[in-house]
Amino acid sequence: MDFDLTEDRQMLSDSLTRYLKDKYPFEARNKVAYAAPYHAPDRWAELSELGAMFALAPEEAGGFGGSGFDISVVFEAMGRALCPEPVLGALLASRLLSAAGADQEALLAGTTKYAVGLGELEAPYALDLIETQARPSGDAYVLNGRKSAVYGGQVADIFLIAAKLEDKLAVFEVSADKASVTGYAMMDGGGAAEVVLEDVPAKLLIGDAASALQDAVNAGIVALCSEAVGAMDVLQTMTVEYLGTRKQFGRPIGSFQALQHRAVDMLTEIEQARSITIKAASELGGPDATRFASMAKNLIGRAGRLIAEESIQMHGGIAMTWEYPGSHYAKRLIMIDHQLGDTDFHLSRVIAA
Amino acid sequence: MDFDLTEDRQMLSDSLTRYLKDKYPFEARNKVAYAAPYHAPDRWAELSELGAMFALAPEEAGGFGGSGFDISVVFEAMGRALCPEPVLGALLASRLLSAAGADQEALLAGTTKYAVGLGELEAPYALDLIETQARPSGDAYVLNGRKSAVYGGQVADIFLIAAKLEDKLAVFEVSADKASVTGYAMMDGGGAAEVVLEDVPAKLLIGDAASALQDAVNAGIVALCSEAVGAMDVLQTMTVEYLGTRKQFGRPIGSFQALQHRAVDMLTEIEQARSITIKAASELGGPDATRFASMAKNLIGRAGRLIAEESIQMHGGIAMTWEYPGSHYAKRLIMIDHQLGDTDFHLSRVIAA
Amino acid sequence: MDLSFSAEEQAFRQEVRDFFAENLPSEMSDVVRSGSEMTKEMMDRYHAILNAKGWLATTWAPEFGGPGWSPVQRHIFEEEACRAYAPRIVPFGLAMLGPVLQQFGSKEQQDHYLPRILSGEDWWCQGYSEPGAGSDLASLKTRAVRDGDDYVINGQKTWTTLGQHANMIFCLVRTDPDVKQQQGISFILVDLDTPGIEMRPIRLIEGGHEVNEVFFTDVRVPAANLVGEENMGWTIAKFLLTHERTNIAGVGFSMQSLEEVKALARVVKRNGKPLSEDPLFAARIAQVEIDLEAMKITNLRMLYKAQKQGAPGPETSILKIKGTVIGQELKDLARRALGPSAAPFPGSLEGNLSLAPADHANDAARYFNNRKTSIFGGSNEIQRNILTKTMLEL
Amino acid sequence: MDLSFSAEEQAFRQEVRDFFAENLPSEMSDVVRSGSEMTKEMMDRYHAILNAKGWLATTWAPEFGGPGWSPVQRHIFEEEACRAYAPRIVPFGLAMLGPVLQQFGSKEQQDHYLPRILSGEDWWCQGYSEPGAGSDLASLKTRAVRDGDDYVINGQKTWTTLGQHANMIFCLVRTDPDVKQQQGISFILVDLDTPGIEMRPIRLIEGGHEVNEVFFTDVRVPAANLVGEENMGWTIAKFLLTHERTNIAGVGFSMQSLEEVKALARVVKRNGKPLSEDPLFAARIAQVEIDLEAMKITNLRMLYKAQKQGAPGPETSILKIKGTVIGQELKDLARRALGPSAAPFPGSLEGNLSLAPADHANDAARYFNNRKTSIFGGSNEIQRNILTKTMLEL
Repeated sequence: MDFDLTEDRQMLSDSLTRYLKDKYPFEARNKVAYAAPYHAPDRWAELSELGAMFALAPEEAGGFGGSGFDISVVFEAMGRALCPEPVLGALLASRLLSAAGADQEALLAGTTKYAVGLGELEAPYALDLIETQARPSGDAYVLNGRKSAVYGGQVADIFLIAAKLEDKLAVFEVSADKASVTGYAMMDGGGAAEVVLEDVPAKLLIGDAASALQDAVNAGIVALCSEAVGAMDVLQTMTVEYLGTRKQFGRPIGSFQALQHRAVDMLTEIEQARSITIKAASELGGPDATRFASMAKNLIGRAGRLIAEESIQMHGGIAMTWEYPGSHYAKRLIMIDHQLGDTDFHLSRVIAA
Repeated sequence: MDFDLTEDRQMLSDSLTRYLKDKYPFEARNKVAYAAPYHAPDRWAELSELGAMFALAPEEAGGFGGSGFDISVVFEAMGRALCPEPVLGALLASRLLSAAGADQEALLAGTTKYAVGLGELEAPYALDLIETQARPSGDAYVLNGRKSAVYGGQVADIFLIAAKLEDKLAVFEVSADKASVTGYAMMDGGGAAEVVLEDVPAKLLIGDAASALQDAVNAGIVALCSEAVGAMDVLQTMTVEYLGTRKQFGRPIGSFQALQHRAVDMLTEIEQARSITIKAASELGGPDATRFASMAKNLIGRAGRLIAEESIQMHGGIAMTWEYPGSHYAKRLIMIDHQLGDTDFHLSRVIAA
Repeated sequence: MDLSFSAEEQAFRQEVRDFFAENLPSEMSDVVRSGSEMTKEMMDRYHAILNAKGWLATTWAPEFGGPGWSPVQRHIFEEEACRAYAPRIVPFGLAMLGPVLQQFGSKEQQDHYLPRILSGEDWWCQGYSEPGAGSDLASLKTRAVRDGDDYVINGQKTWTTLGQHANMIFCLVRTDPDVKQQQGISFILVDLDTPGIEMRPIRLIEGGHEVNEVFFTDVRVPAANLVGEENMGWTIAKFLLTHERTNIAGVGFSMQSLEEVKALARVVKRNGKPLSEDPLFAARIAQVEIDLEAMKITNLRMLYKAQKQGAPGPETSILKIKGTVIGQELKDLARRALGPSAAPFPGSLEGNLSLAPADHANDAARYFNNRKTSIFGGSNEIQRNILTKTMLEL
Repeated sequence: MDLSFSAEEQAFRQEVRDFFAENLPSEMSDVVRSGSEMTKEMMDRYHAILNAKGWLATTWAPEFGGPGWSPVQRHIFEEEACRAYAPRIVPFGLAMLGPVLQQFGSKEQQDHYLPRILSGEDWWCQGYSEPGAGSDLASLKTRAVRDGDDYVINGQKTWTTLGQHANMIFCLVRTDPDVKQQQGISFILVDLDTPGIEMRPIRLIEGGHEVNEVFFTDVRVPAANLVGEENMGWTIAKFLLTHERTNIAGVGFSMQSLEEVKALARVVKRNGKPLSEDPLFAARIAQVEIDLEAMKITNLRMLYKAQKQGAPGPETSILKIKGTVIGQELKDLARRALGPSAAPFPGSLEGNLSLAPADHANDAARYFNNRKTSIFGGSNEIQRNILTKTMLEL
């Protein structure tokens, strides 16, 4: 039993944290996060150089990580900085490319951007309800369907698309210029896209992809949970600092016991969130990965809402403003629940398991 | 719109409250509540004289009340005093006898005790799942089955039993000495019984009783909700008094803001509980009675738990003792959720409606 | 006990319902339904429609142009307005300053300002909060110093809602710094065209511009603009607070939200079925629906009591707390119901694809914006403090 | 990061598991399972079984008879004990006084008392709380006045758990009333047979007898019974508090409760189906199961930290708060699952009909009894105060 990071991971964590702090000061972050293309192309290359993407893939795939804890380190740092770069899309794609045994050097080096099309408007979270259809066409395939909320899709060069091939779920590679891509900024910054596929040529990557897709989602969940934990830590620190400095009625509002006890409850839930994320990370790739990913995402959904709402409430008006960094952390925590399955979806999966 | 009690109801409320305060001081109450027969036969007659039972039935049935608000007045007073007398059984029976147009003078006068067998071990709340069977036998019927948690059953002279007669739900009258009755004290005082029916002779009271039974349950729910509101009021008063007098760290614990705010939240939920009970009472007998009864019972279940648990927590150890009256109010509030459908059962019914 | 409305009240409800059906332009209810921002022009037009009917200043005395309604009638009007998806009346002149002037203003002030509020000539905003004086309003620092026939004002106000549309502002200012905080405050009317005033927008969490900061630098205001006596501002503020409490529970708005969430859950698909058939989501809706049913009665009970007593009591703080919690819960459910379709930042979607069903593209923004309701108008923490003192007497 | 136990630890777990399988009498696990009361005889017998194996005093140093386990081993032992439905060790002598004597006691005290704790000759109970000193323990008033070679004790203790079985009590008493509260307290050992002591039962909310009041009237105790120096009682109390914090999260007990609730939900019928298939109830179970999974890791993380630092830190208050909330939630679910079958007051059912499934007749009583966990050992409010000071530094 060991709850410390390995030296390598600690170094990666430190260098990413330093880099993001330096390159994404709050106002710069907001500028990048809300103006097309909703990320900073220069930063993307630098992140790759720092190893952020290489850490997501195992050695045999050309990376130097790929375990749940590697993913955690990268995304927790991103969460602390509210980094809007589309690393989630890269992670999902990397898992699928690894499963396919395909080359992913361009992905890890940051020279080709990948995004993954999973959810659809009427099946946002459940993989088994995907309706996008693939059919053979000559040597290759064509796809028809619409993929919704494709993270990083607004700047992707290549899409990996989950689609039905006869009665199986398969994964296809689609060149971005062949699809109809509608990008947008997300509520909490960063970009995504709707991807409409109408007789789009595609290359088969994985023919029977149900378990590879589930693994990618599980990895994505570990990433989002870790990001949430990073964001929670920062928001909690901000809130406690504010409680200690903001004065009303002649005393710091942090001297009021009702607020103190609520701040402690936030702290408690953050520790629980951290714990379940560690657990999900440790199980990633194993036989119980899906179950613990669902547990983690459910707990993160609940804790994220608590921390976001309580931090706004305890700050008062200031946290309702765009100018205050805390409001953006709160937004991120709420909106993470809209990605890769929400509180209720994952609770249902825990029940069904 | 008028939220005041009529003069008559106010008088009944006052006289019942005075009487119960006088005759059920706390220690006497506990003695009656936990020693067989779990009620005080003398008090029963006096309660009837005061009009407690007559208030439950309409004029055409020999009473002087019978509306939701009449029931509320009686049971709220009972709740304030934690009165263990089996008035709930009398109420349920009175509704059924009224529906049947049968004579109920002996019930209202307190000379014959009725109890109603509804729920069963495997169908504690849902009327449509009742499995007790009736079959014709000569001029009358015989019943087979087991009725669980028959309130007041430990001292009943006559049982009214809900049973299947072919494909319909019917109500039968059974003499208590014909059934196998196992009485017990309830966790929160007062008595109930398991009633086992093995070829027990019975008289048909209502042949197609589904709606009469639902009406009886709705009336019972109004009664239980009102009782809860009465108990909540007392427990809240006790808690606030304790907060004002108990000292720790050199000051009344009620000066600690964390406790103040929680006491306010209790207050808020009690007002909500009172409101939904008024609503359910006003709808009793009307087309939406079942829906609002379910809403009320759900809210009372949640509020009751909150008030019970918070009052214990804020009192600290003293509320964990048998000797302290507050602990018995807390028990009553929790155990009301086990009668005539709990929080989840009624939520499901609201959803299904 | 009788929960029904009288025949007269029911007839009144029908009259109001008919009025909205006939007179409310559908482009206005469309805007309300979709949660997008009202333009100033639209608000002015809506006010004019009500004013033409004599229903604009619902709390004013008849001699000043109010309809002379009872609290119950006002309640019915609010309910029907919500039912029709009518815009909210901009409250600063109509619901706040109007009653203040009627109670505390001079004849000249009443004659001059009240008609201009009704006609829409003046758009008022509120100068109460300051960066250092939020929950602790009495600690406000904006100074007004008497100089001849003028007051000279210096300081800063914040959270000034819709100030960008306003030409007038009423302010609480400190006129005596040497007495107990509450005793040195005055209530004064200021023309926003006066030199030395600068208004800056505050952008809110969800991106909208709804509130502002107002800076005062040597702003000269005629002493005649003082309302009531010098240093009686706190009395006026408390009076206004009581007035603000009508409709504090926001029951009508929550009923709107509930219907919207239910409709949304019927069209959104989850796990191959409408979300309304998902047992967990259905339970969430039912739970808040029950709380709202109770809140309707709690609201009426307190309305009834206020009508009997002449003024709402401290227990209306219960309405503020529970009313905002219910309203926020409903906005939360709408946001949740959308799943990933809640993601787009409003206005950023290139092209004409939509993710959310009609009228729901702003649901995430509305959720975030709505967090304000438990903060402003006396935060829920302040309400709990009030209830601790008044109802619990601790 | 590595969440797995080492091969040695896994082997140890198997050894413990085998031990319980072979040595724990089934009548003991039956009593634990059903939540009925343990007799003194049974507790003594259970202690003897562990003592024979050398596993009774898990926190004691080897020289005094402890097994020399690491915190992780102790954790594994606790988990396995719960898994086997073994009784809880009575902690007052073994987990509380033992370590105190080892740290602060004289050689004579160690030699005399420690073996008697292991052998069961002495059954200790605790004299800490007083009617006026609960959360504010330092305000205790029981006086001990030096008189020759004795102390003379007057006062009252309360919440003395299982005092009815004890022959010895350790007490915090006030030896100097003139200094700051915390500084005038001493820790003293008292034979309950000493004249002037009266023990009275306190009946608990659910009807059980588990705690007592102890009255001291001119009770003469040899000065040799003082532990440590006079007036160093508060230091000892704080030391003991830290020791009490091992296993404070109660994870093993909650895992027991979770399994019990799940099993119960499978046999109870609701709406024609097992309750486990009711979506709302299933959601309630899953929710707390998830919290418990997280709590397991939180517990291990703090255990790991304590092992590295040598002592648990203030963040263990998190374990107390969340651990009790989870445990209480599980007891609540068991109670709910029974519906009306939870109604009978234990022991009152005439005849031999049972309403609840086997082992669940006491579930309502257990729910009520369990409310104590968030009150005793420093209420959850006190834990929040501690965390405010230590972790939030507010």
